[in-house]
Amino acid sequence: MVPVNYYIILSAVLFTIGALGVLIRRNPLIIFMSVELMLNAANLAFVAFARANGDSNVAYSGQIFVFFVIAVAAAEVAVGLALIVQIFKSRHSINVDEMNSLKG
Amino acid sequence: MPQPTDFQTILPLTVLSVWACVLLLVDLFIPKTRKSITALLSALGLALTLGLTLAQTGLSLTGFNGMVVLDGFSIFINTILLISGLLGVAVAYGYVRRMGLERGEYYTLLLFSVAGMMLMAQAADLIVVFLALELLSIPLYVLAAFNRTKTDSEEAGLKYFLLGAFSAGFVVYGIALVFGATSTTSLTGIVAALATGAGAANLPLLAVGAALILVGFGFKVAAVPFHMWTPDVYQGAPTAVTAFMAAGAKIAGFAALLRVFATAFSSLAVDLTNVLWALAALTMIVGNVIAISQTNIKRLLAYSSIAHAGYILMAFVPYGNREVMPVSVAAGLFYLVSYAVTNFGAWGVVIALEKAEGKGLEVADYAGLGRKYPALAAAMTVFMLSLIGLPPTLGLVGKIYLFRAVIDGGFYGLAVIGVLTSLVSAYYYLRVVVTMYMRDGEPQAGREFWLDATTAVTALVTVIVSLVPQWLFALASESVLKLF
Amino acid sequence: MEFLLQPLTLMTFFPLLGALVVLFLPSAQKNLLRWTALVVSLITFGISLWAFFFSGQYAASSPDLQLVARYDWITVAGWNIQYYLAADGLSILLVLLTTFLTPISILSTWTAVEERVKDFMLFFLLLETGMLGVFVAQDLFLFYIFWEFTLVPMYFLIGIWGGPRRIYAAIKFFLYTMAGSILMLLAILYVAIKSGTFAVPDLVNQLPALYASGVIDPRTQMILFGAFLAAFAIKVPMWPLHSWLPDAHVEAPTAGSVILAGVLLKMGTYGFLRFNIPMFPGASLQAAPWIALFATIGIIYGAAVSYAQADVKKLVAYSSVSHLGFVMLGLFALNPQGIQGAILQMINHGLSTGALFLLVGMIYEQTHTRELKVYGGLWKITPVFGSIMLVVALSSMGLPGLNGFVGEFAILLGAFGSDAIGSPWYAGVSAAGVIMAAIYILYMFQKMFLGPQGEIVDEVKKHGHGLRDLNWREIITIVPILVFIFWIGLYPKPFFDLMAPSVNNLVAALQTAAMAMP
Amino acid sequence: MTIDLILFLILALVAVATALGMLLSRNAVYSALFLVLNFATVAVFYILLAAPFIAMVQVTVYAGAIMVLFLFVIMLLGTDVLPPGKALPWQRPLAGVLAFILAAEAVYLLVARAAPAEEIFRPEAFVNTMESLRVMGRMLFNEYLLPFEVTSILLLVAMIGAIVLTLKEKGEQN
Amino acid sequence: METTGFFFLAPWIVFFPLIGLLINLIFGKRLPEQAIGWIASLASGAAFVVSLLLAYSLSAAHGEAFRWTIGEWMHIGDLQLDWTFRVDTLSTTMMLVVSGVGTLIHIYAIGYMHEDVRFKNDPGRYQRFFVFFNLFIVAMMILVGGDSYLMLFVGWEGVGLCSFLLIGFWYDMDTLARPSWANSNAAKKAFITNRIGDFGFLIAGFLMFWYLGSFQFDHVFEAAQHAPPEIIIAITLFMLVGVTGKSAQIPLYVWLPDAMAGPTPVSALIHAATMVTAGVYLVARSAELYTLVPAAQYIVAMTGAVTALFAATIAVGQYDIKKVLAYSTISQLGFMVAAVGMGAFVAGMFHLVTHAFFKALLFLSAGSVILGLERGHHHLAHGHHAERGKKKEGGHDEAHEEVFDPGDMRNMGGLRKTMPVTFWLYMIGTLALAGIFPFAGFWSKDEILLDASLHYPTVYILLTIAAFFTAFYMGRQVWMVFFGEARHEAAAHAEESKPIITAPLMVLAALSFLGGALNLPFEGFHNLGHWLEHTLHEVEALPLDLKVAGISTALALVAILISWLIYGRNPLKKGQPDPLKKPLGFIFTGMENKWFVDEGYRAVFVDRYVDISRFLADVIDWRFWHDWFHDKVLAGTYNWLSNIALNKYVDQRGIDAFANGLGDATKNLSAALRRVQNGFVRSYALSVLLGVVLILGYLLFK
Repeated sequence: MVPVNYYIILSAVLFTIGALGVLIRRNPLIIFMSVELMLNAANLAFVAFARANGDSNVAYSGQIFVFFVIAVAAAEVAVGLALIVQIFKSRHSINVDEMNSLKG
Repeated sequence: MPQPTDFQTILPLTVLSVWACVLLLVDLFIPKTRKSITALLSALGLALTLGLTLAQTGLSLTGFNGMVVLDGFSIFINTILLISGLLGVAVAYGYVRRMGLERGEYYTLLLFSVAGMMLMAQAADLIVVFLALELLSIPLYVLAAFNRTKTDSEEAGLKYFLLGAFSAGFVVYGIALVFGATSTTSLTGIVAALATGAGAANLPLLAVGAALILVGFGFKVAAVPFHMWTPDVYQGAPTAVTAFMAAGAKIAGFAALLRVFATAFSSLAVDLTNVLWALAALTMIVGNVIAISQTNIKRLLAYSSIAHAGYILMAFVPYGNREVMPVSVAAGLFYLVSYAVTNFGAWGVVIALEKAEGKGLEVADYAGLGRKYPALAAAMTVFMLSLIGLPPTLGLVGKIYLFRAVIDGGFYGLAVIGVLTSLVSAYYYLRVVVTMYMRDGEPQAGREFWLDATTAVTALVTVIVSLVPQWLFALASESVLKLF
Repeated sequence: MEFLLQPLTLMTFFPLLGALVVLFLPSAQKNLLRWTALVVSLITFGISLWAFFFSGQYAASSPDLQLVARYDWITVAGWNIQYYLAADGLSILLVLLTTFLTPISILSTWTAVEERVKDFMLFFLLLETGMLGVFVAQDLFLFYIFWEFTLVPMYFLIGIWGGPRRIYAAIKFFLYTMAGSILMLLAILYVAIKSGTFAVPDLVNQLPALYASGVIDPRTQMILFGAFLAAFAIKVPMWPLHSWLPDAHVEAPTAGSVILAGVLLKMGTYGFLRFNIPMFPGASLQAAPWIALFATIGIIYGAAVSYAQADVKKLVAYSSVSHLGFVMLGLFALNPQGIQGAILQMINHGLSTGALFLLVGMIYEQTHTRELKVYGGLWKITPVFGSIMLVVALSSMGLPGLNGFVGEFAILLGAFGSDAIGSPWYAGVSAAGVIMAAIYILYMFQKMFLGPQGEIVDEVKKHGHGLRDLNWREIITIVPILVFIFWIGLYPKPFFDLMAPSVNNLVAALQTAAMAMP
Repeated sequence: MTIDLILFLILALVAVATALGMLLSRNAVYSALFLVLNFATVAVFYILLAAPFIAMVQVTVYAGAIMVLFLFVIMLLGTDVLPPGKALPWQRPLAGVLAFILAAEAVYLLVARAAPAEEIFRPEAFVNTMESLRVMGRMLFNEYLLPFEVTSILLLVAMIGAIVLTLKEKGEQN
Repeated sequence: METTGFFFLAPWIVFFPLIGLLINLIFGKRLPEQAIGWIASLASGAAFVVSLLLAYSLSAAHGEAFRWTIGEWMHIGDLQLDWTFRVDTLSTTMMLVVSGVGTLIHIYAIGYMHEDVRFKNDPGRYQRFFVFFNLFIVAMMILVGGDSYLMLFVGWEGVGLCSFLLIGFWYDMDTLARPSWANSNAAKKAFITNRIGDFGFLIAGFLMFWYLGSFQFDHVFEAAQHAPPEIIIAITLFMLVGVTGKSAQIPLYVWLPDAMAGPTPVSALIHAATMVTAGVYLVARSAELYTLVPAAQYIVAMTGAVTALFAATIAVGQYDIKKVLAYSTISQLGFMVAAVGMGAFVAGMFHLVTHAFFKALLFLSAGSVILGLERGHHHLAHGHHAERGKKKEGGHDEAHEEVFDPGDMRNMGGLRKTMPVTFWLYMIGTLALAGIFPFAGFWSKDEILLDASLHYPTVYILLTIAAFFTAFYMGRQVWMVFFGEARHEAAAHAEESKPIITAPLMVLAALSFLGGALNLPFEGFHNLGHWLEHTLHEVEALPLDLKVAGISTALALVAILISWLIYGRNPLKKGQPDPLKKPLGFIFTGMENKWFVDEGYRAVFVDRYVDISRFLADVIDWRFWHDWFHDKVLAGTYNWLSNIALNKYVDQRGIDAFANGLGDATKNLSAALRRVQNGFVRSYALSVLLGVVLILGYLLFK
């Protein structure tokens, strides 16, 4: 019997790693992956919480939420990748550190 | 199965979305040179929706098993949103052509974004809130990057997107925690859970979850320290988009913030009030202070919009206090409206002066405006005064309402910060006026009917409504009272 | 319609109407614009005279607020903001001063302002509306709006038509005044929340109850008093908050200086009279010695500093610091002599200093310099100018028989025996300010008009015909002021009669408050 | 120390390891692959948590579609390795510290402050049966009809966006 | 009250001169000189007639004081002030003196100014002179005619103004008609010094109002009876400050000698006969207050006595004919003040009147002398031409000829022959002043000495010595001016003045001779005493005391003798230093230089005040408060929040102020603040995370 907390803690750790990735990587693709990791961690937490509760409806609603999150993630990916590709086309680099013409 | 009332609840929303989809198809058959037709059609759609929304006045429904609600509040917000949408189209109308971005999708995306905002205002379930958030954001990401020939625009798009996604991650995790604490995501459900004490054990969990959701909203309304995307995006994005974004996203963000916190998390007030306090204070200070150093008008207005987010946040600080709450939130809404109007006007002037190659965006480029285009300069002066909060403008009335609410709630410190920062703000707004009237120069303004109309109307509204603000405030407060 | 016909409404908003007319006149027609503005301001003056003396609706003998125009304006969610105009003995003279000085100032710009005449007149008329509003508004909210509103036109007047450092001066003026008023806003709101009304008379009636019941404890009262003080003290300006004044005065165009010195500064002192003292009597009584102290310092300091100025306008500007020190001293003597003297002194300062700025402006128009050292011996060349200047200067240094003396004497007399101030020393020291006034005024007069001929005379000769004496327009501009200088000096009765009832009322109220205090 | 627990710990270890791998590997391709692994592990957790449908979606949509898309783009742009950048020297340490604090806070929250129901009891009812799928399907089209529709619009919008951003218009060169 | 008599005319003592003033002011430009002069004189003469009528009606009313209100002035609370004229024996006496002597001097001035303006080459100012002159009469009449201390104060300051205007009449030159600030400085000095006195007067007034409840004479005196004495002392002493200012007593006398910069008629009327006696009048008027407090009286008396002696010593060392008279005036005023201080009000007033006669006579004669020399000098000037041109420049051309000072006694000598009339008139004045029997001065001075000898021995001794000096310096002056032979061609060619000038002098001479008859120290001859008794009660009429009279007369004669030995027997040669210089040495240097009091005042007060105000203005107010605190600290704070770019929106000077405000530290801060918004998306994310961490931290560990 694994306590739910363990799952939540795990998800928290994953979430943190994802956040860290956003902060320290310079490749927008990897930053983006890190975001996906964060969402993923959230999903894990959701399912765990859903499971923790006996009521099946609750359980299902949790899972459905996860479903939506994944859909949204997909949508984001579509836009995000398009954006990145476009940028690469125009400046032949996607290093976010080189995108700081707007500042101050 | 869903009932007709369910659809009635989101009738305007549905109409708008459908209209957008249809427009998407229609646009394919509109020749490239005649895109203004698309613009007019989209405006028509918005107008129609606005009509429907107003027609719904007085209704109070919930639909889709409490996923969405229709109440005075949402109607009030939706009205503002739709008007912002219309103004957004108006300012874009000539601009996109001048800048060579005239493409049908522009308007479609704008419509979808408005739809997302409206949904946000009506959402009564965290799932819907999240989806609405994305629905309004994704089009904005795209619109921000809409000027593909300009690297600035792309950069703005990417920054906005990455950070948006990042903050969305927090929102989702926050929702997860809330779900964990209360086993539900519907606002009413949360309240019920708290009432029964079922999830009482997990108040900390709930608090943290709420905080994370707050981060998401804070990001949307550009509250310090989640604001940093704002200046870059506002500067990089096409100005017409910025104008729309600055108004619409803020309104929607605050609407959701209000509904979620006032209804679901009011029991957390003890903890969150202080957080909000700090956010508001920080936002006012940082926004105004950094604005001083700006020489680019778009960045300047960006920081000013951050600062104003701070002022509006002030209204939410006492959200736990049932006596003060209605008035203070009403004040907040009032200020939101006054800000939206002023904001559109100011951006309208900026658009008028912006030239194709992105010139005319430095404050210095405004020199001599007072001589060359007195009307334009006068309008800009009105907006600046309103942003400072001086008579005879909406800004003053709004500020006074706000400060009264804050004092009423007993947050004197915050009030003092507010007034002092608005004193600081006077400095950089005045610089614009100084440049316009007291420096010589040869500014070039592109004039087109819809733009001028926007500027003129907003200026007039700013002045006239400030003399008879009562009805507006009445509307705001009624709409708030509907919340509880 | 009946709303618009109330005397005060009409008077206050008539200049605004004029501004609208000006707005639609062609900016090329400079004289047309000038005449329009002049006529509008004259009609406004007429309206004010009619309202107070001939409409039969104003009884000077009554201490109450009269010519009331009162309508609910914003009443929602516990708000009770009213459109509430009225006048009484405390404000009538200042209103008249405003309507009186505005045409004069406009007349003074006839040749001085040549560029952007339209904007100038526009702002000037707007300014008049703002000022009048400040003096007749009886609702704190309305008052605040007018108060802040006056900032904007003045800011433009300084910033566009001012001297070389105009922008610096304009921004400084703006920020300083706003800094004070914005704190006042908080206090206004607090008071309004606690008492549920913005109407000043109601507040004056209700607040004592709140003080008595401890809803507003003495400390809070003092803080509120302080917040209002911040706004008014900066405007007055009281030492040491005067730093914006020399800049504003030196850079402002003549008409601007006249209105600034003549009316805008009075808005501060009037604020004390209308709000601080009646609304916070307890705090006023406690603060009186301190304010008296600062006023005294201001009197001495201003007088000393202005003596060391090389720039005429600056000299006059600092003299204002000294004069308004007298006004403050009189106000917070909190006895009839002090307060009536103070009110009269407000008028006197408006006339004398206004006239001084007018005259300086007239000579500046010819010489384009304000450096004292280049002047000298002008009395020989411009006898009329010199003589008028002499009279004005004497009135400003308080020579008996001229207006300045009546005010200063009453003030010092009141302050000397004031229970609130509690010590004759303040008045005693301030009386020394009379000596110092003589020193700097005579210094100015000597350096400009006496002594051997200054180099400026030949300087002017070089460019075209030399210095000329005042022309008719200028004389017409200045003579009305002279009339009042003598009138008030010799027969101030009518003026005292106008203010006496209200002042006595106020003093009576203060006494009851003093009773109430532990 | 039960079997489940051991299993959980191992899987958790794998998940964290793969996550870190994604985070630390210099090559974007490796990162992507690590992430795929991570998603897979998480999918296993879903199964353990009696959410077979989600697990399935996770594998197909996430690990499958999305990550493949990522890999495509990486390959397409050939930006698998970025040159080492020297900007923001203080970013990494600062980020590390913050992340650590965040994790610490989370753990503290979950362990010390808020403890959800201790054990997961085993509801025999709906473990990995077709039933659960049916139920969820029904729910999706009743209670969750609106979100579902919204999602569809969302995807539509995303699609439009992608097109708008990338589609080269006639006469536009870059 | 019964309206018999001419009391209703009271206001006209002011209105007549006022009318004259207005006429001259408005139409003066178009009127011929003579007309202007005569209008002014008539105006003043009319005032004199009114004064006579008032005096007549007063005697008819047995000296019953009469008050005539013409209007309300200040009514605030208990403060009730009206424009009320008071006609009583004291005020009428003053009115008569003022308008009488005033009229004579007006007439004299008609001739004098006619020439003066031509020598100074600015005929345009003729009109201005008489306007001011009438204005002075107006003010002086208000002063003596007022029924309350405050109305008195109005006149008090008014005459101060006139003295300012008239001292500075030749405001663009110095006494030698060279372009300079000298005259205007003298005028300013006079006004400011007087203001210092007025300050005392004001304070006295405040005390009076708050402790005695009024300014009206009768009420004040009434209330004073039962008021705490220390208050009365305070009031009287503060009043004394005013007196020292107006009546040129120590320590505020310094303005009077400089006041000689004004035209001679001015010196005669304002700075000898009338205005400077206002202080004496004030004390006499306040008799009832002073008599209540002997201590104060003593101080007043001593002030007067010391001044009398001190000024007399200085007079000995002067060379300018008018300066001598000026110090003599101060000295004589000392006598009067001492008298009224001792409570010998009648004696004081008596001396005031006689002094008005003979001192006016002396000054006017001196003026005639000066004119004489001017004329002489003028002739020479025509000898060597270009003089006119020089005059145009204000007679300023050393290259051509040393500047000629017509007032310097060292340029005179032997005028007895060239200006006989003036000489005789001057002699009469001198004898009167020296107090030689039976001239007016003898009687009045004697009465003062008598009172002093009875009550205040110290005062008596001081005054007697002063009397001795008086005789001496007058003797010295006469010998130097009229005897010996001319020490300058101008003196040799001096011409007698016209009748228009000499005629008034003769009248004054007659008065100086007979003036004593006003109040002879014999039973039944105390006319003035009885007259004034109606107003100042308990007047003691003393009989002649031969001892006192003898001593003083003897001393006077001795003094004149000594002066003859020194100056008369072997007259001064051209360029020869004063014979007293050798024997007296540094003492005489002191006398010559007025005991360096002016220098002392300048060093101690004037310069300090200038320094202080400069310091306050430049250092404190501008550099510290304006530039440093406001521009650098306040504005600078704005700047480290913003950056330098901002400054292009602030004007140039602003930039400096602002930029300097940015120390290096603040510059770095500014930079740091900007670096935060660095455009790196990752650091933006960082700030988001930071926010999250902080909020969570607060929620968890609060």
